[in-house]
Amino acid sequence: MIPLLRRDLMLATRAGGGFGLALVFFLIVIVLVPFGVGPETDILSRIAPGILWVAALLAALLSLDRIFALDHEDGTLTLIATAPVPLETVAVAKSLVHWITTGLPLTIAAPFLGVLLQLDPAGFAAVAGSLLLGTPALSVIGTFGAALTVGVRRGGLLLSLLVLPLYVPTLIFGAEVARRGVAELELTTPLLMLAGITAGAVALLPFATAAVLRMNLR
Amino acid sequence: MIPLLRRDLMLATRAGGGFGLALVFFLIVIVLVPFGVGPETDILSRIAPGILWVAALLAALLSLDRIFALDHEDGTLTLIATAPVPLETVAVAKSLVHWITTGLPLTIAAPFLGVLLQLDPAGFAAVAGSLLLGTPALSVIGTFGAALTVGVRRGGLLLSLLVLPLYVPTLIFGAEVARRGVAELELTTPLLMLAGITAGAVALLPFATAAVLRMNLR
Amino acid sequence: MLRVRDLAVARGGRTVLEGVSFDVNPGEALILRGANGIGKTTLLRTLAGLQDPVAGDITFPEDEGAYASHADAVKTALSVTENLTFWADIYGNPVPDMIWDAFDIADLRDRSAGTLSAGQKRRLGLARLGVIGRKVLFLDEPTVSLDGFSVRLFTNFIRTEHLAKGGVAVIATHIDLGLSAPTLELDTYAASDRPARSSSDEAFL
Amino acid sequence: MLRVRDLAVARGGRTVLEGVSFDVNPGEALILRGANGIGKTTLLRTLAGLQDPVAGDITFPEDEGAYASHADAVKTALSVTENLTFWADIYGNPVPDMIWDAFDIADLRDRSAGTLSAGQKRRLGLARLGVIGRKVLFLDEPTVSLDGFSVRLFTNFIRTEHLAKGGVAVIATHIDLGLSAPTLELDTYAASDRPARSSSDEAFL
Amino acid sequence: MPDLGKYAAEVLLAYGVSLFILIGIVVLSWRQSQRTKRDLDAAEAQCNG
Amino acid sequence: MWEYANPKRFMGWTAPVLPWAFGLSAVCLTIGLIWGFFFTPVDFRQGSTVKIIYLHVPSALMAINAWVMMLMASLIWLVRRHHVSALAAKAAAPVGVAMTLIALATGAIWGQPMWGTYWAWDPRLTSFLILFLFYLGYMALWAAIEDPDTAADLTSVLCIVGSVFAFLSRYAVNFWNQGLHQGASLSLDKEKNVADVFYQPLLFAIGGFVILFFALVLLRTRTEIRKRRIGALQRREG
Ligand code: HEM
Ligand SMILES: Nc1ncnc2c1ncn2[C@@H]1O[C@H](COP(=O)(O)OP(=O)(O)OP(=O)(O)O)[C@@H](O)[C@H]1O
Ligand SMILES: Nc1ncnc2c1ncn2[C@@H]1O[C@H](COP(=O)(O)OP(=O)(O)OP(=O)(O)O)[C@@H](O)[C@H]1O
Ligand SMILES: [Mg+2]
Ligand SMILES: [Mg+2]
Repeated sequence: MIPLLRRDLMLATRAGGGFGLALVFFLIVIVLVPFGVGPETDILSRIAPGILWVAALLAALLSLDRIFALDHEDGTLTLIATAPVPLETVAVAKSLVHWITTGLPLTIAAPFLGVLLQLDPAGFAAVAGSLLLGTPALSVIGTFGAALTVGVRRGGLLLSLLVLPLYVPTLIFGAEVARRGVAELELTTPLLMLAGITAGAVALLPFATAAVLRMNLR
Repeated sequence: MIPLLRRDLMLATRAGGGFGLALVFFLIVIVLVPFGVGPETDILSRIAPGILWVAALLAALLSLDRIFALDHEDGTLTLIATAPVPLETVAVAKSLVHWITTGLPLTIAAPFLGVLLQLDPAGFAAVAGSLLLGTPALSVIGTFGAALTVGVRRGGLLLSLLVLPLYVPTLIFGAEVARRGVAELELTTPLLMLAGITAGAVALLPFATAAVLRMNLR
Repeated sequence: MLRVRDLAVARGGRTVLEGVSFDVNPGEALILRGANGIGKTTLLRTLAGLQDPVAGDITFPEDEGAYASHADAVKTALSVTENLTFWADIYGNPVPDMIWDAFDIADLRDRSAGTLSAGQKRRLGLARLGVIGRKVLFLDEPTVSLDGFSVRLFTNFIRTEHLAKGGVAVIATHIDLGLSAPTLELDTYAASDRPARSSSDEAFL
Repeated sequence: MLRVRDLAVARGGRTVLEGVSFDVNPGEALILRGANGIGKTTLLRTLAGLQDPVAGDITFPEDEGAYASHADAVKTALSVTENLTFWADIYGNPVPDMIWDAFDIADLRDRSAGTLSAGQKRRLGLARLGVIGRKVLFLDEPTVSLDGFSVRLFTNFIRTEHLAKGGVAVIATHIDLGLSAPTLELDTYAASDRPARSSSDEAFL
Repeated sequence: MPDLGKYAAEVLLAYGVSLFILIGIVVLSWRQSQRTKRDLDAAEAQCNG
Repeated sequence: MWEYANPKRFMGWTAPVLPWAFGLSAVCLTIGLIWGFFFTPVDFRQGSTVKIIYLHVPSALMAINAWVMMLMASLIWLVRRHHVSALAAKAAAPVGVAMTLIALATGAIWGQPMWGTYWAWDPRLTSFLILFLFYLGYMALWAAIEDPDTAADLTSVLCIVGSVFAFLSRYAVNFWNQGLHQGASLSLDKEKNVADVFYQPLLFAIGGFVILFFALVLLRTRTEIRKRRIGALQRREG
């Protein structure tokens, strides 16, 4: 697991790696939205938590196809599959790297970019907290989707379609937590649901991912 | 030009091609936004034109890197560069295919997806019209950005960063036309500006694209 | 060490080879030959366990197989050393010092793999075999793009570092490697146009 | 037809070959040989006009050059026929009928190029040369992955369809093509450690 | 020290941030310059030696 | 005149100029900022926040001027292929980014007491955000291309095309936010700030920023030339 993690992080931080990609995409969405919907502060601040969540989700979605595709194309994945590393470990390592390169930086950046969207400072903690809790689920679910489409040439489209519905519950509860946090409402229920989704996904999906990888590499 | 167009369209419509990609991504954004910002009709319908434009722009942005990258990787681009076709023609053909596979379907789909965002039916024409007028500029500018980064391994990130600020004027005027159309306000000025940007970009940028390609293939 | 009995392999839903049987003892190699498209790649992938055989048995010590494909599995964004270290780490071995000279990549250690010439990249890809320490190698056209000198380097490596230490190798190639090893002509095993015997198609036949 | 004088070529900012001069007359071929990494690919790319020479002259009839690289430029999503038709259209020629037999791809016409074996794909890549109708060919290891039979097919094509019709070809290869043509050993032209003469570095030296 | 009134924090913060960035870019440029100068000297010594 | 742009000549004449430039800019900045900070009165409406102007306006000016300088250097490179001008453009970008950041940061900090928010989509602020993105893209492109000449070519074209679009953006942003009732209290109040008491130290501060900018660009260009020379030497070594 450690060598895989180290290599993937190395690749991600090299030029052309995925590290900045998610962050830049996040920034792009946040900057573009006011140009689209107009500069009115009240509207912007009202949609801010939702837009932050949607942008984070899109950023995660877009970086999914490089989870396995590059290793598949250059033949590395078949070699890893025949190496003495269980595919479950590979799945966990890949999810973890995806989270470190997308979920984590997005969580850290969200409050700062929230300023651009006139997010109420009272909501900073709720937005960041909900992202911190929710993004691991996005990474794990996304890794599963990436494993499903690994054999498909340029499967980006299919991948997005497959993963989108799987993302909906996380998005709903995550955005709900963020919005309630901003409005300073009671948020125990959505918070628990969000934590539950993340815990369940992290605990179980790597096995499904490994199974699917095995089928695809056969 | 014709063979290039035909081949690229053929590739785009095959499995894994880019044809559905932009449309699906557009759909995804539109579907996710209500989950994020909440289901209140008034808010949704107020941000609908802007979100449609932002989503269209993101969909265009994301399909940019396949404009040249695939041909570059498998060696086709160098062979095309030595073939009896001016690179300006290649630039135009690539832009056109990008528009046919993204701008055009998005324009057609926008009113339908607008329904999901509670877009006022009075604004259908304005939204579709502004997209029809503006998306060619997005394709041409994007092709220029793709040509700039063609030599960069996995330049997706760089490409987005370069193209984003270039997209701003188109987005502002496009979304302005759409919003004014929905609000049934006077929209001549932004409409003219949008048309001007598109006309200027279509007329001039292919030369810059070809020049940049030449520098990159040297 | 490697025992194959009555193997049939399929690609794209079609059985391409059938009735393939052979043994390879420790310290021996086997050269696979056959026209383009006969099924060498398919056979090697099956042997390496990357796809299931249509029929027949393959036996070799567990966790001892390794495969090298047409693709090099070289990460262009990493340096030569980083590429090799990754595989060494995955297999829990150190990178043996002899590898740098064995594949003549000592001068390239710190070069980014993306700047290598075709043959240099191939040498790096092959060097992986010396790092992972597996006994049963399945090699698909390992010498593509290599010049005569590098081919001899490779043959030498296989002979002295692998076979001499009790390993076995099955090598598909179109050229003469200069390795004294038995040759298996696959043309004689080409599956005739009989129905594919893929177990899942059978239900519909 | 092709005249090269005192050519120096660079890759990655470093001059790799210098002082290369040769002539190739119509109907003749020239074989380039040299160790991996000596600069064959770089030289061919320079000849084909894909990069600027550091020094020296290259002359051949305008719009007559064509290059074939390590990469096949085969679109895996298109069928074999579609791949060839594209190049024919780009060059404004029809696809000649002889091409199917010349490269033994008649049976593969309707196959998607993504399902071809390594050698079949290479044959398809080479078939492009018969479609574009260029007189001056620069070929970089054209026979990689090809079996003996296919190599002969290719040599035959070059001899009877290309050279016999007054074309010329410069071919980098590591194997014996069976083509009676002069050979240029590039090892003797390797740039010594003298200053790189890249025009833009000069300002800083 | 002048009386900055109720906006003291903002003014001081603005000056602090700006001076930080200014000094930062100067120091960065200077350090880079020294480093490349050293590297160049080394490279030239290697060339001649 | 062009001969001064030969790398060797450039290294020659900039060496003695450099300490003077840094010294002069330090003097101007010290005078301007100390005068402005300690010895100007407090504005009756903006309070002491008006003192931010001595950082805000000069940095905003230089952020734009740096881009203009890069544009000219790019044109010179494309037309006359003077290596120094390409490298000067490369050297100016990080300085421009620093200036943009100062303008954005001081503006944002100023915005909190004046407008009650750190950020508003005011046209000027928005244009600066876009300018910032242009700088980032420009620098990223330089960093991504390995061959120095190709990088110079591509960034030059980007700078030119980008300038056109930056102009368009400026106009677009003005248009976009115009009819959208940005409260009057939010508009930048010009009349108040051009009073002499504020004006004179401001001039010194601006002068200091201008000279500092040039000093930094010279220093950084020298660094880039040295880097390029190291690369050339290494390639010669093989
Ligand atoms: C992030 C926020 C801000 C940015 C990016 C910004 C940017 C600029 C720019 C580009 C200029 C033009 C310089 C020139 O043309 O001379 C300027 C000038 C100025 N800004 Fe800001 N600004 C920001 C916030 C503010 C705030 C909050 C205030 C105070 C209420 C303010 C007050 C001024 C003043 C007084 C000038 C001088 C106007 C003149 O006389 O030319 N700015 N700013
Ligand atoms: N998806 C597919 N559908 C149909 N046939 C296929 C498919 N994929 C491969 N084939 C065919 O299967 C056969 C075996 O291919 P394989 O790659 O094993 O050949 P090979 O012996 O390795 O050839 P080469 O020497 O060219 O690499 C080939 O004839 C190939 O065309
Ligand atoms: N970006 C780079 N930086 C430094 N050196 C490079 C770079 N790219 C290529 N090289 C080197 O340039 C030399 C020439 O490479 P080239 O690809 O022309 O060799 P080749 O003769 O075609 O070799 P092969 O037979 O392996 O294909 C090689 O030694 C290669 O390592
Ligand atoms: Mg094969
Ligand atoms: Mg080569």
